[in-house]
Amino acid sequence: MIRFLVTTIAAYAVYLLLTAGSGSIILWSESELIIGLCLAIIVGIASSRIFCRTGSPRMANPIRLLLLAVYAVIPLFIEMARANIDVAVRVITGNVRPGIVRVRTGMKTDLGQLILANSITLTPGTLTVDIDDASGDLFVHLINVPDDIRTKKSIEARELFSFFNIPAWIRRIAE
Amino acid sequence: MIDLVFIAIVVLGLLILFAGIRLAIGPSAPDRVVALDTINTLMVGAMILLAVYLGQTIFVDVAIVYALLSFLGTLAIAKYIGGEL
Amino acid sequence: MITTAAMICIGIGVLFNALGVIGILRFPDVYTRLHAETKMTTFGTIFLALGVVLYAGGMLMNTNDTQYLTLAIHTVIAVIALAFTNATGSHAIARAAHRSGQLPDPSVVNRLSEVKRRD
Amino acid sequence: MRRNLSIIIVILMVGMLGVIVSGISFGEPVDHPMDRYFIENSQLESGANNVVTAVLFDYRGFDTLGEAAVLFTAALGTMLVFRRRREE
Amino acid sequence: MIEMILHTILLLGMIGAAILVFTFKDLVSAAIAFGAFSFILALEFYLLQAPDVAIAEAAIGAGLSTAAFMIAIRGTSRKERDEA
Amino acid sequence: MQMSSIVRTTADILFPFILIYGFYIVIHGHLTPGGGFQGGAVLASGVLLLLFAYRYNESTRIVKKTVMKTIESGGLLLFIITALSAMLLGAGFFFNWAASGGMIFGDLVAFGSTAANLNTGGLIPIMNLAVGIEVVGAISVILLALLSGIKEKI
Amino acid sequence: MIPEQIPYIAVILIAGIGIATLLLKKNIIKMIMGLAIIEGAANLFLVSLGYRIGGIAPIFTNAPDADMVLPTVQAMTLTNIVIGFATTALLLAFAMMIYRKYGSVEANNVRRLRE
Repeated sequence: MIRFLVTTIAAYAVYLLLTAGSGSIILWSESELIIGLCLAIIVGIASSRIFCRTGSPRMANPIRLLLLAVYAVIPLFIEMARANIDVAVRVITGNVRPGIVRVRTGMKTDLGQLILANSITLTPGTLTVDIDDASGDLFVHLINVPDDIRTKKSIEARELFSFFNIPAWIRRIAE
Repeated sequence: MIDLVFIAIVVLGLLILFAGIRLAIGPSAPDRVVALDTINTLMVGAMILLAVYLGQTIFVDVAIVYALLSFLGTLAIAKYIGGEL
Repeated sequence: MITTAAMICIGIGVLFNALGVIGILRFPDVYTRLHAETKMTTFGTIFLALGVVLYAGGMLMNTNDTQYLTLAIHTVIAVIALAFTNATGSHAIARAAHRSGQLPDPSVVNRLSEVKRRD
Repeated sequence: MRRNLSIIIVILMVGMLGVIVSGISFGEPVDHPMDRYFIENSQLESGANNVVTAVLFDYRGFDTLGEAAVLFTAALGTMLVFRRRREE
Repeated sequence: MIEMILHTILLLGMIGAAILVFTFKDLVSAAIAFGAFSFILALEFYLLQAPDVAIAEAAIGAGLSTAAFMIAIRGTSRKERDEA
Repeated sequence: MQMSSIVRTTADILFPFILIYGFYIVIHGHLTPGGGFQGGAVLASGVLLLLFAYRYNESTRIVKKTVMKTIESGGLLLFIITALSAMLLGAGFFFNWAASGGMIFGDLVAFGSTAANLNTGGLIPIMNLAVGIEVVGAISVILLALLSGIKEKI
Repeated sequence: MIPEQIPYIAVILIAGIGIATLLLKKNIIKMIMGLAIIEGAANLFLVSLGYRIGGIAPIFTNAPDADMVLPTVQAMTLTNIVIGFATTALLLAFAMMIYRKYGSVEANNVRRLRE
């Protein structure tokens, strides 16, 4: 039941975002509100088992969603800008020393691993290649491997980022 | 303003052609998928700008369809190349 | 004023897109090309969308027409979907390339090949 | 021999297409009264802002019905090709 | 009239992608080139003021057709044999 | 023999949003670019995303071929019934009797450039919905049949 | 300097490439790809027949003030795309069946086996 409610509310929110500005009840017209609710209920019936596979309503907490939005705008964007300038310099000069290293994450949920992997892919000169299903370790392709990392067996996820402690943010959001 | 937007769109079109060079010469299949992904991303940007240039705001819906569904082709090809289909 | 800011954003976006395309033409192997593709074109498209959102905001303040609100919201949704699917798609390509036996060509360390292949 | 024949056929077909197409000018369509009627009356008669949808589902509904039948038949045919044999 | 520049660029890209479909011996590469062909065709439809057709081409031609080709190649063989 | 857990989680999260966007395209077919065919194709892409992200045995437990065939037949039946409903009122096949009638989807439209009003169009939104359901069923059946051709020995 | 009729020239060239793929290649999957290319060329030809320079899309929602392009060809093209996908999938199913029967999708081998 709680899974159905969460899925329906998420779908309804997206529908309202798509049709904003259509009428006079705040921003929406009457028929949009009614038909959107019907469609959201259909989507909730069809996909509630898939959207909330684990069954815990942890991500429905509005504070976590707000934190996710803040995380996407400030730390992720700044790290992205730094990584882009770094890669831009490498595109022009052309010196790369790539390699694949093993990164311990310590994430316990699938969602946390997803956000961390996508952040790693989008940010500092790194790219998630594979994931070890048993231990949850990520294999990360670095575009420039420093000397002190090369000899180590595996490194912590924190060492990949420069300005912010991204894994702590994600642990706060998703766990 | 609008003329400058048109120049940006033309530059994006030329970039699509340049990405096609990698599609043609890429030594292996994964290289070609990378070129296809680049073309998709550039095309979403070109579509958003074209909606402004043509003055019709409802055209942006097409860009959302692109951004969601180009993932599907990439996933299918990646699943085949990885030997998992 | 706001139009100038929008044009500057669009210019930055086109510049980053161009660098990304040069990157996929110049880099030596699949993984480094994926670096250029994923990061730079996604970042460039975010800036293009930022320019369009600024333009739509300016037009919304001038004319008070709700179609520009629709333009801004749909652009933001398109860019969020693009960033999300692009990151996951490039991970899928990299994994497939590694499973098909293509090793990173100039490489100083490779911890993944040392792991015994399961399945 | 056969290959040369194929190439000759390709060249002939491309030439025929070229002859057909060379009389049409791009950007100035033939002004048919049917299209003008659709554009002028679709909003009043069918209440739809999108003229393409009005043509598909109102003025030319039989075409859409045939198209749906073709799609149904294709799905049925694909299912029948890969059906599981009972006797083996 | 200035849009003719954009038309020219996109149509050149389409012809190039079609030639690539013709020349590739590897069927997976040919399917990738066919996906690129469909994508550029959809952008051309968008430019010709037909957004309905552009959505249909993007969803069906580029997404679903590529998937169907990949499944069919998996069900048959990958390499195209050289005709003797 | 399945994609990594990152891809699977992405498919799980993306699936309801693709569905709601497909329904948005279907139901706004008479106002914005879109309609039954395009929206049905988007919905079918969502189903295909699930089929690709999981192993074949798991995904066929979620998406069953008989269910999809039922959905497809129901969509075609709804389309024909909607078209036949005009004949009950004495008009021709496919006559749009509900347009501008004041009932459901029956608001009057002004001529020329207007803002979007969902409550117009008469029978067209219902037909859009019917065709969308039919297209998603048909494409899912086709792709499931193709997938079963490479997974099972006949 | 750019010829006026460049979409039509492109349609001719693309259709020619498609016909050449259909006639010269022996692999059945490649031939189906050629058929799909011809279909794309036909769609492009239909849509560009209805284009009017300076026209706008035939949708009245928030439309600027100008002439409209012709709507009927777009509706027919829409039908054609969906039917094209259905026939392509059916042909691919037949190709997979042929491979299972004969062990090859080359047209030469299949023909020799039949005789």
